[in-house]
Amino acid sequence: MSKRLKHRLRSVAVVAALLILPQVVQERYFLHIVVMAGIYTIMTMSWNLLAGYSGQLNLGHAAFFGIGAYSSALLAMKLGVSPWFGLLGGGVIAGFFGFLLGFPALRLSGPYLAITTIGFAEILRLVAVNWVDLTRGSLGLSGIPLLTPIRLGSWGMEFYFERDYYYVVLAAVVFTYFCMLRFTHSEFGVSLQALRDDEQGAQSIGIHTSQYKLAVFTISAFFAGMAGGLFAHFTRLVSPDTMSLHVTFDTLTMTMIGGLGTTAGPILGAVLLSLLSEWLRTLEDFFRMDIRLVLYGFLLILTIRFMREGLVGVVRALKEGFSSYGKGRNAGGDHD
Amino acid sequence: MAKAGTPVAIMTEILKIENLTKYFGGLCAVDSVSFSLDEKVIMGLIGPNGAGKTTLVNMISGAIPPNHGRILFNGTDIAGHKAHAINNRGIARTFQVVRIFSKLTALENVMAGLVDRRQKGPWRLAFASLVGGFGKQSQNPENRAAAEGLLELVGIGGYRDELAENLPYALTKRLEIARALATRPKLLLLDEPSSGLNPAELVDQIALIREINKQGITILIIEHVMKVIMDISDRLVVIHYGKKIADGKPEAVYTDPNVVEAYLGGESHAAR
Amino acid sequence: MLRVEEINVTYGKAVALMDVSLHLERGELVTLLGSNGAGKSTLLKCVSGIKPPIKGRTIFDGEEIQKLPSHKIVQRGIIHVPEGRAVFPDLTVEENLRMGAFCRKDENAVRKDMDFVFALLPRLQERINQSAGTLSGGEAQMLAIGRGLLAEPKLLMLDEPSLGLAPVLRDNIFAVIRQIYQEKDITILLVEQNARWALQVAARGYVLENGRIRLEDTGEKLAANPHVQRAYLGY
Amino acid sequence: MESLFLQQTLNGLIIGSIYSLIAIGLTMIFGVMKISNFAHGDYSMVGAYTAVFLMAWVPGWMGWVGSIIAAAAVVGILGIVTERLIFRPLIGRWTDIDIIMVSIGLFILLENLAQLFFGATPQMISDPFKGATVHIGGVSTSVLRVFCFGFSCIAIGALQIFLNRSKLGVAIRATSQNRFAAQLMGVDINLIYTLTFWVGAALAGVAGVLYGTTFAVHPLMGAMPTLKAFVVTILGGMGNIRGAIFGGFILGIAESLGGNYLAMEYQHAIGFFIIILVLLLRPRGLFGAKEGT
Repeated sequence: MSKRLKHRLRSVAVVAALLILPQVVQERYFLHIVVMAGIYTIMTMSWNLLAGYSGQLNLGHAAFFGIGAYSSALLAMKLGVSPWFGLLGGGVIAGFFGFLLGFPALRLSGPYLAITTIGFAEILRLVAVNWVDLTRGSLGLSGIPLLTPIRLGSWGMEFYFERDYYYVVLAAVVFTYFCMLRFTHSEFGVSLQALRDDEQGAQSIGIHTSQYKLAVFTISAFFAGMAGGLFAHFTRLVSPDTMSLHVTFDTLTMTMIGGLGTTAGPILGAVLLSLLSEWLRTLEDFFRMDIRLVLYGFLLILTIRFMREGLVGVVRALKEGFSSYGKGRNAGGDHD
Repeated sequence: MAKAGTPVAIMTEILKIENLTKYFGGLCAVDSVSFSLDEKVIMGLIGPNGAGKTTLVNMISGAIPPNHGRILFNGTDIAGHKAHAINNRGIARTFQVVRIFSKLTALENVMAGLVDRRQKGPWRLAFASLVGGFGKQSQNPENRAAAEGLLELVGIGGYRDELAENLPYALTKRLEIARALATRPKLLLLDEPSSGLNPAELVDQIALIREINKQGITILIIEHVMKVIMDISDRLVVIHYGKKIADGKPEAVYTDPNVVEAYLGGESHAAR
Repeated sequence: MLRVEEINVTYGKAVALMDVSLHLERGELVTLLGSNGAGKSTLLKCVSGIKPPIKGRTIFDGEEIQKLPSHKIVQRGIIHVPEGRAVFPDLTVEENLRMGAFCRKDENAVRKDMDFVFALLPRLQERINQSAGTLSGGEAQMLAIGRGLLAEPKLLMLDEPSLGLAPVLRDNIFAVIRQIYQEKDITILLVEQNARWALQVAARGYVLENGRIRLEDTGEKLAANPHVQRAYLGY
Repeated sequence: MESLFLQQTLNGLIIGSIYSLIAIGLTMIFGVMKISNFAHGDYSMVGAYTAVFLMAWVPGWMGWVGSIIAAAAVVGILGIVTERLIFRPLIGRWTDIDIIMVSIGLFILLENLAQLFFGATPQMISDPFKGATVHIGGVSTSVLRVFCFGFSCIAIGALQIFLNRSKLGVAIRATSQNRFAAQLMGVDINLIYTLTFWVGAALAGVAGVLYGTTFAVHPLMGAMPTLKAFVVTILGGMGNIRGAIFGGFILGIAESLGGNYLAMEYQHAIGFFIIILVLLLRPRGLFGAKEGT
């Protein structure tokens, strides 16, 4: 019981620290980066559910991000839907596309699935470039409305500054984290991992693997779409680049370096790499070049070569080294 | 699930195979095999390497569809049904080369089998995981206790929190049996449960199979280790080149000239 | 000629071979019996360098070879004809045979051996330009054996040459093996599920069970051994 | 109208020959080592930059031909280095995800290293034939393109001869069909790995010069050839070299005609449309290889 209490206390401490962060650091540029890191965290967590827990190598994740961003923006701009519902709408529409992309996954795996998903994202990106009436082509949509103010009696909140978005994104990250935790630590999650580890074995114990694949594609896409919606209303500019291969590659690099198939890995990866790359940007004058992505590639290779479970695996190994009492797994953010 | 025919005698037929046939390319791996299996019996399926035994089990469990023939399980034809659907009807299996979930713990492997999949699809499970109370769903007390019980039954209770990939080979075979049992089967198909086990482990394995049978589960077992098969089978079916060549009590089958011929070889069939 | 000394081989955690020792003298035909999964194929893979042992030695012509890569072992004349007719399906019959002679330089000697193989297995000559994937099971097995012969083996290891073949074809293969043994200066290690035939043709035999050598004797005595008679029903 | 059709078909053939050249290496590497290398197009990028630098020294057609040879050499070495340092250590423990991820890591690395060293501005390889064109029966094309086509066909033909006639070539094919059996024939498998990467990368390097002469050279140019090569490879069946040759021409012509008659904007997506359709109908590609051995 005391262990549980300790755990709770730690969680409360982390949440409290996150809540007062914008009050302590008020620099807008820094907060901008933190908000973007939060948006990426949702991307990495959702990709991790798909690739890490159910073994479906989706290399078109940026498509869901872009669909969410465009949908949310267009719902607000063309139909005047409140951005708050737009976020949800973006997620739902992305989820629908995720469901569609799930179908090829029923028959394909490995490189075949990887290329099909890339193709899916590329086709959608070209649609976004060419459907000028709707998307304004490669210029992108600009002037996307801000999130509308919330009023509850006398208390109210408006969304002008990074600080305000920080809280929205924080809430979204916590919500996503909570959902992912629940998904992965339930009968649902065990079934997904079963199908990842051995599809035939999973079918032999009655798991309808096709339905699970469709479900997990849909769910994962929903969250990625929501991240896209947040991105749209935060940056107020959505271009076809949101669907480019590089968004997917950033997402997967962060996840892999943090630790694929772990709860804490995607968060760790997204936050650390976002901060790291900003720090590197400040060093750009010193190096006279942008070595950020070079480092990404290098780290990704090193991760797969030397630390299969990413930073989470390293932390876990260190912990076990200290206590020399390992339960075998479940490190990071797992609750017991 | 319709009950088969009318329950005349004490023995009811749980599985009936009729003219089951499977081709791979031009090769006829299983050639019009028929047999039936009564409830609560242990039936051995033997035959030389490459005779088509695993193919037969693969068809019964739905891993591959047959080309011809019927598979009646409790009176329903399940030939060509998908593997998961067949499992939901009450047939579980193990594999010649173990197919455990390597990144899950032993306990989680079994719990994956315990989920009541007849009632709950992925959407329902996903939704339930979100709205359920705090704490881990996968560790709800009832399921957990049942899973622990199954691990105890197969004798690996001490390894419940170990990742399946870290288990010694002999124990992964047992884990697979526990996982199959978790789906509450009426018929259990065991594909070479003793391969790669040493003599001591073999004895334990026989005891385990008997124990499972005592709980009222019908067993169809493919086995190469003769000691095991002669010890535990109530009945033997022998397959050779995809055809059934003998069927009956182990002692009778054992001395059947056809069977001796198939195994020891010598003069070719053509000569006989 | 070949001496295997107390080798252990594992696949991950599963132990496939435990302290296995055996030996073959020059010109002998020795058979290896054992049930499915007893470790026969693993033993051959171990000798041919595909799956090196974690412990123990294999000595060929007086030299330790267990640490050599497979291509070096092939160059010394140990040729392993794998089970399941592992031919190259998209290469022609001729290309398959030429692959057998991959390590050889002397083109004339290869020609001669090619002729020997065609004389032995005329079906292959008929299908010389056909791709191996279109051959029947028996023909593919013939091709695998012929390909092995082209490597100029001193020691030929045959893994289940009759596996999955119909009786007539099986007898055919047996006749071919007998002929090779009689006509070539060759040592053969034969893994065969047809125990009766294998024990007839072999001077000596080993019985491998659960990764250990259980029995070792002359072919005749093994054939008369009650354990062998009993156990190899379940073979 | 008919001449337009011919014109587009010709353009398709020319670009298709370059696609084939890139895809052959990718499919060979997949066949022999089961590696899906997402950095394959970057070999072309490096090849193209080799030409940019060499032709700054030696302009004209001598520089161009020299670049093609130099690209084969430089990129061949790069291929060997990446195989040794990045891919080989993963042998024995790789999963599809590992391989794809590590090659994506290599892709990101090479792309951005190029950006560092060569700058982001696109560069041109100057046309060694100074824009000369040829006309054949109502169809016209640049001399440059004719030479590109010629070089591709020569390279593809040379490779075919190597794979069909030489001992090592046959060994490469044998290894990709059954690695275990090839080892038992005395094939040094590590040598074959190195050789395959060397040849595959060198071909991509040569293709890079041709591709870069036709389009522009910039650090991010590798992504497109990678994707095209994957489309071609899947069309032809992964590991199937002859399939890759046909696949390249099919894709080139389909893009050229489809771009003209259907929708120019979606020209680069045509390949994806095709493979999504193909994969849904035949999960192993048009000339699909049988399940692995």
